[in-house]
Amino acid sequence: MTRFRCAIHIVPRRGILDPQGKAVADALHSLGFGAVGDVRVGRYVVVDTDAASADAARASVTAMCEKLLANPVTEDFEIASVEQA
Amino acid sequence: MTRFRCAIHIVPRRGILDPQGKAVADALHSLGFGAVGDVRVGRYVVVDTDAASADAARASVTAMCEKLLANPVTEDFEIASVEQA
Amino acid sequence: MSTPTSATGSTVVSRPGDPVITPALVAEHGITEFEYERLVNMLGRTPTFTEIGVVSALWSEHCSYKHSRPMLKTLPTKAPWVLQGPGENAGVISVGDGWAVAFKIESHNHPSAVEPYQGAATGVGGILRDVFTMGARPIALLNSLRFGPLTSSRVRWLFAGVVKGIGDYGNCVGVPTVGGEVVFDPSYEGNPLVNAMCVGLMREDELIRAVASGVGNPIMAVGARTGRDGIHGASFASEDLSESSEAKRPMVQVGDPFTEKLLLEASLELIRSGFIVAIQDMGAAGLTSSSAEMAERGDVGVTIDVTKVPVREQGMTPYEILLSESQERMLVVAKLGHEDDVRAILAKWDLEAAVIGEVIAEPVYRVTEGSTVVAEFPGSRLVTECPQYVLEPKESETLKSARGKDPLAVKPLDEERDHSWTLEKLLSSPTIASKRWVWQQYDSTVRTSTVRGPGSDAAVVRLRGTDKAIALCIDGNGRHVALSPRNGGRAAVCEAARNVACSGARPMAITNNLNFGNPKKPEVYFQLSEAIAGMGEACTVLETPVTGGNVSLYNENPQGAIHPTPTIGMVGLVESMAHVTPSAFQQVGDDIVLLGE
Amino acid sequence: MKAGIVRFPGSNCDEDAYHAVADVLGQEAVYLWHKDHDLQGVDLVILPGGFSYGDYLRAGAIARFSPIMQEVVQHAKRGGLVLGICNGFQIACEAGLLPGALLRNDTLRFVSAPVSLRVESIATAFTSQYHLGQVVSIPVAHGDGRYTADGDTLARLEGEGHVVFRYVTGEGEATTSANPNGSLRNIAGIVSAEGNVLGMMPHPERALETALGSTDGLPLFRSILESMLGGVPA
Ligand SMILES: Nc1ncnc2c1ncn2[C@@H]1O[C@H](COP(=O)(O)OP(=O)(O)O)[C@@H](O)[C@H]1O
Repeated sequence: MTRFRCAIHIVPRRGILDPQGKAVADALHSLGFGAVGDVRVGRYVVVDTDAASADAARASVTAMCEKLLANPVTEDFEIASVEQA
Repeated sequence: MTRFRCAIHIVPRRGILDPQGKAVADALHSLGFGAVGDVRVGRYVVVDTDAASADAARASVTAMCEKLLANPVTEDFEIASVEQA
Repeated sequence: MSTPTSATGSTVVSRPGDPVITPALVAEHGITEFEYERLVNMLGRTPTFTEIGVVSALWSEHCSYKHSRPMLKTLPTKAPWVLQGPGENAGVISVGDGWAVAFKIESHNHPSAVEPYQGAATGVGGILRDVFTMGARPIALLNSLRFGPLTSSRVRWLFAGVVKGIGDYGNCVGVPTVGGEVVFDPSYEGNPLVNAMCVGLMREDELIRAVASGVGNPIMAVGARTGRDGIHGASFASEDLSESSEAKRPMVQVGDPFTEKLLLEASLELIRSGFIVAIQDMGAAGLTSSSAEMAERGDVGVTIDVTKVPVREQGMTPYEILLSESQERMLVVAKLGHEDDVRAILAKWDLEAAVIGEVIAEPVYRVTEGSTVVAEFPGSRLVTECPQYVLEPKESETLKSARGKDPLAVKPLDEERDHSWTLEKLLSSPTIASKRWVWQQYDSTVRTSTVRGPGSDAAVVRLRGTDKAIALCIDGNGRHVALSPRNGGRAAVCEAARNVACSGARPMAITNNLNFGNPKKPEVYFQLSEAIAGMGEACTVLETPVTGGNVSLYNENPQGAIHPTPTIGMVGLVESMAHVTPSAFQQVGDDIVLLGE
Repeated sequence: MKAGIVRFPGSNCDEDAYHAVADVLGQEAVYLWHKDHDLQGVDLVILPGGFSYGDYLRAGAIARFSPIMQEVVQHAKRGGLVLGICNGFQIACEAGLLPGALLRNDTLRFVSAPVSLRVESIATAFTSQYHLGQVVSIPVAHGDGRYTADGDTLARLEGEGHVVFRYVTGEGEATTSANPNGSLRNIAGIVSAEGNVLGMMPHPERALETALGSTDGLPLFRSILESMLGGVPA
């Protein structure tokens, strides 16, 4: 078994209001970052897990996302990276 | 000017209590993901911004993190990617 | 490695890697030369680094009240209904029929200035623990806040963060925030004040005190694990805020209200189980102060092995473990033989409990790392021998002359002739304007007992199962105290009493938080002694004894000190629900009467 | 009637729900421990408000996996009544007992206030004692109450009369300013397709006694009683 560090992005699904993203964009504008367009705010989850291989770790983390980490009604997830820890 | 999509990871600083990460780790264990070790939960922010170059976009997003996006007392941030949008 | 022999007999070992004790290191710990000498005399040898840490915490202003205790002793503290006065985690009064109310106020000014959200949240967490460690179930929270003018973006950040921190913590634990006050004034710009008050309800016979007893009884650490958070919070709270406090900022404490809620339920269950003899919050200066204070109150010795303390991080030193201010932890003295019963109750609530030491007959306070003694003090002298200072008060000439001025000599503005202009100006001042933006973020109705919540003179919370209720309020007026400390001190108590009385209650007792500047300055010392005297006078006349409180000094920065701000938290008893009186106009056609002079 | 109130770690309106059933309604109430599998033969399951598991990750996300929830889901499948209040509504959605999800309030702030609700359906076991279109005052206290569902789900909820409560002004209009959290179509409460599971963000158990300012929650509990007794609503 090897320990893998898996990084996950969970983002509000397109079309769903993201008040946090909007608030951040507004705040950036008023701080003088006028070139900022859209901002989206999601979750970044880092899971350390033991697995036989990187593929096995990825499969296991995908299952975690489907079961618990992401809400299928409102969120999309993506496994950003799987690296040996 | 080109539009860049910049992805940012913001995580609770090491050593700082991360009650959310702990709750998720406990939940994953009881769901049968026994191989899970540490879990950290942070934020994933995607900022679209206009800039002259990727480097300029990165510099600007770094400034946003320092000024607003990350809490300097409790969080660390990392610019995960800067890509032409 | 040195091996000095202690006055208490053991060989106390300085750990490899510990810094050498130098005058600079001692000073950095906020220990004066005079205090250091006293310490060396007490020990009969040079202290170890670990011991310096312990003393810096216990002899800090925050834990020792070294500049205020002589004055606090003058306050009235007794009445037939007072079951527990100052000196415990919280004061307790009887409200009849076997019911008692525990209450206490606490400040988190310095932490909130650095990290408003977590600073305020952990302040609420601490005051909740002070109340439920008495055996009472928290039933209400209040808070008193002071900020600089909202025109500053930093102030707005502090204000929003503090309010959210208070709300998120109390809301999650499920204790309604029923009242409070917010004042904006330039004197608080660099030093915001965040005072939180908690009120709890219990049966009189469930009262438990934090007094260690029973030689051989195990000492247990309960709740969250210990990390490197907030090391030196207590001494940090006892110095002026400066640029360098940013740099030397202790690793900030993060609150976990979810764990707090579990700890609350587990602690009340433990207290009712009969398996423990004492319980205390590991608050400021964490394990050190909780264990030393419990031992001192019980007049027994304790020994603690830091390697038994459940930690969150690897490689923590005894110094770090002793001084950590990780939140949501308790120290428990269990009855010998009931360790597993204690563990079972904690496990039911998904929490941990570990035996970390024991009550001993030998009158020493001893800390070991495995079998090596790393700190040892002659028992209660560690607490009782903290020096106390009585200084020479002197009123500031500026304030004295300000008081002499005739307010009527100030020329009115032209606009003031238009009363509606004046009224609009007054009503739109943030200090006077509605605080709905604040209290809408606080769950004020959970526990279905809030009869009058935010928006009334005093909050009224019914005591379910009886026809009674309690009225609660928190009041203070820094500008008044600045101009006339004694009168201001009296007035704060009187205002609280009026608010409570108007709600249909008889004022019963107060808790108070003394927020002042640096007491070593004669002008500040003057304000402190006068304000306390004024408070005492009012409490005596109104028969509302002081059952506890908290002192927050050194609220200063290079721009100066805050207004001297005692805040009074008052509890009143409504004998019958029929007495509850609203503070709003009720009906068209009702007469309006002005009472008083 | 026998009601079971589930206690999750972090539940904090469990005692209020118990008080409502036992002391105000005078019915039998029991607590159901999250680690148990025993529903103790209750007729009604109440998923109370609070912050189960700290609401960490997402409100209700972790609680839905509690052992007791398996039994609650079975109970609902058998047609048993389930009332999810606030956090209980969030848990019911996460567990799939109700469609949609509850997201962070659009103001990004917790909101604690009395709100006006319009009763949109009285053809449920929970609302038979109200009048259709009645405007009632019941407190809300939540940070994550923005009801969201996809277009099809919304259309079905509306079309089949499963929207039970809507945030409105005192005059009964479903305006944006009357909406405390940005819920789609001002939705405050919905029932399942079978009508036996009600989820709502406002707290009816906090509106049962005059001393607390409103008794508008009483008809809700009386409706439940009525349906248990098999009576036809008057
Ligand atoms: N920080 C606060 N927390 C809770 N309630 C508050 C807070 N600040 C003000 N309130 C409530 O708002 C109401 C008005 O407060 P305030 O404007 O200070 O007026 P006053 O002290 O003159 O009654 C009071 O009922 C008080 O309980």
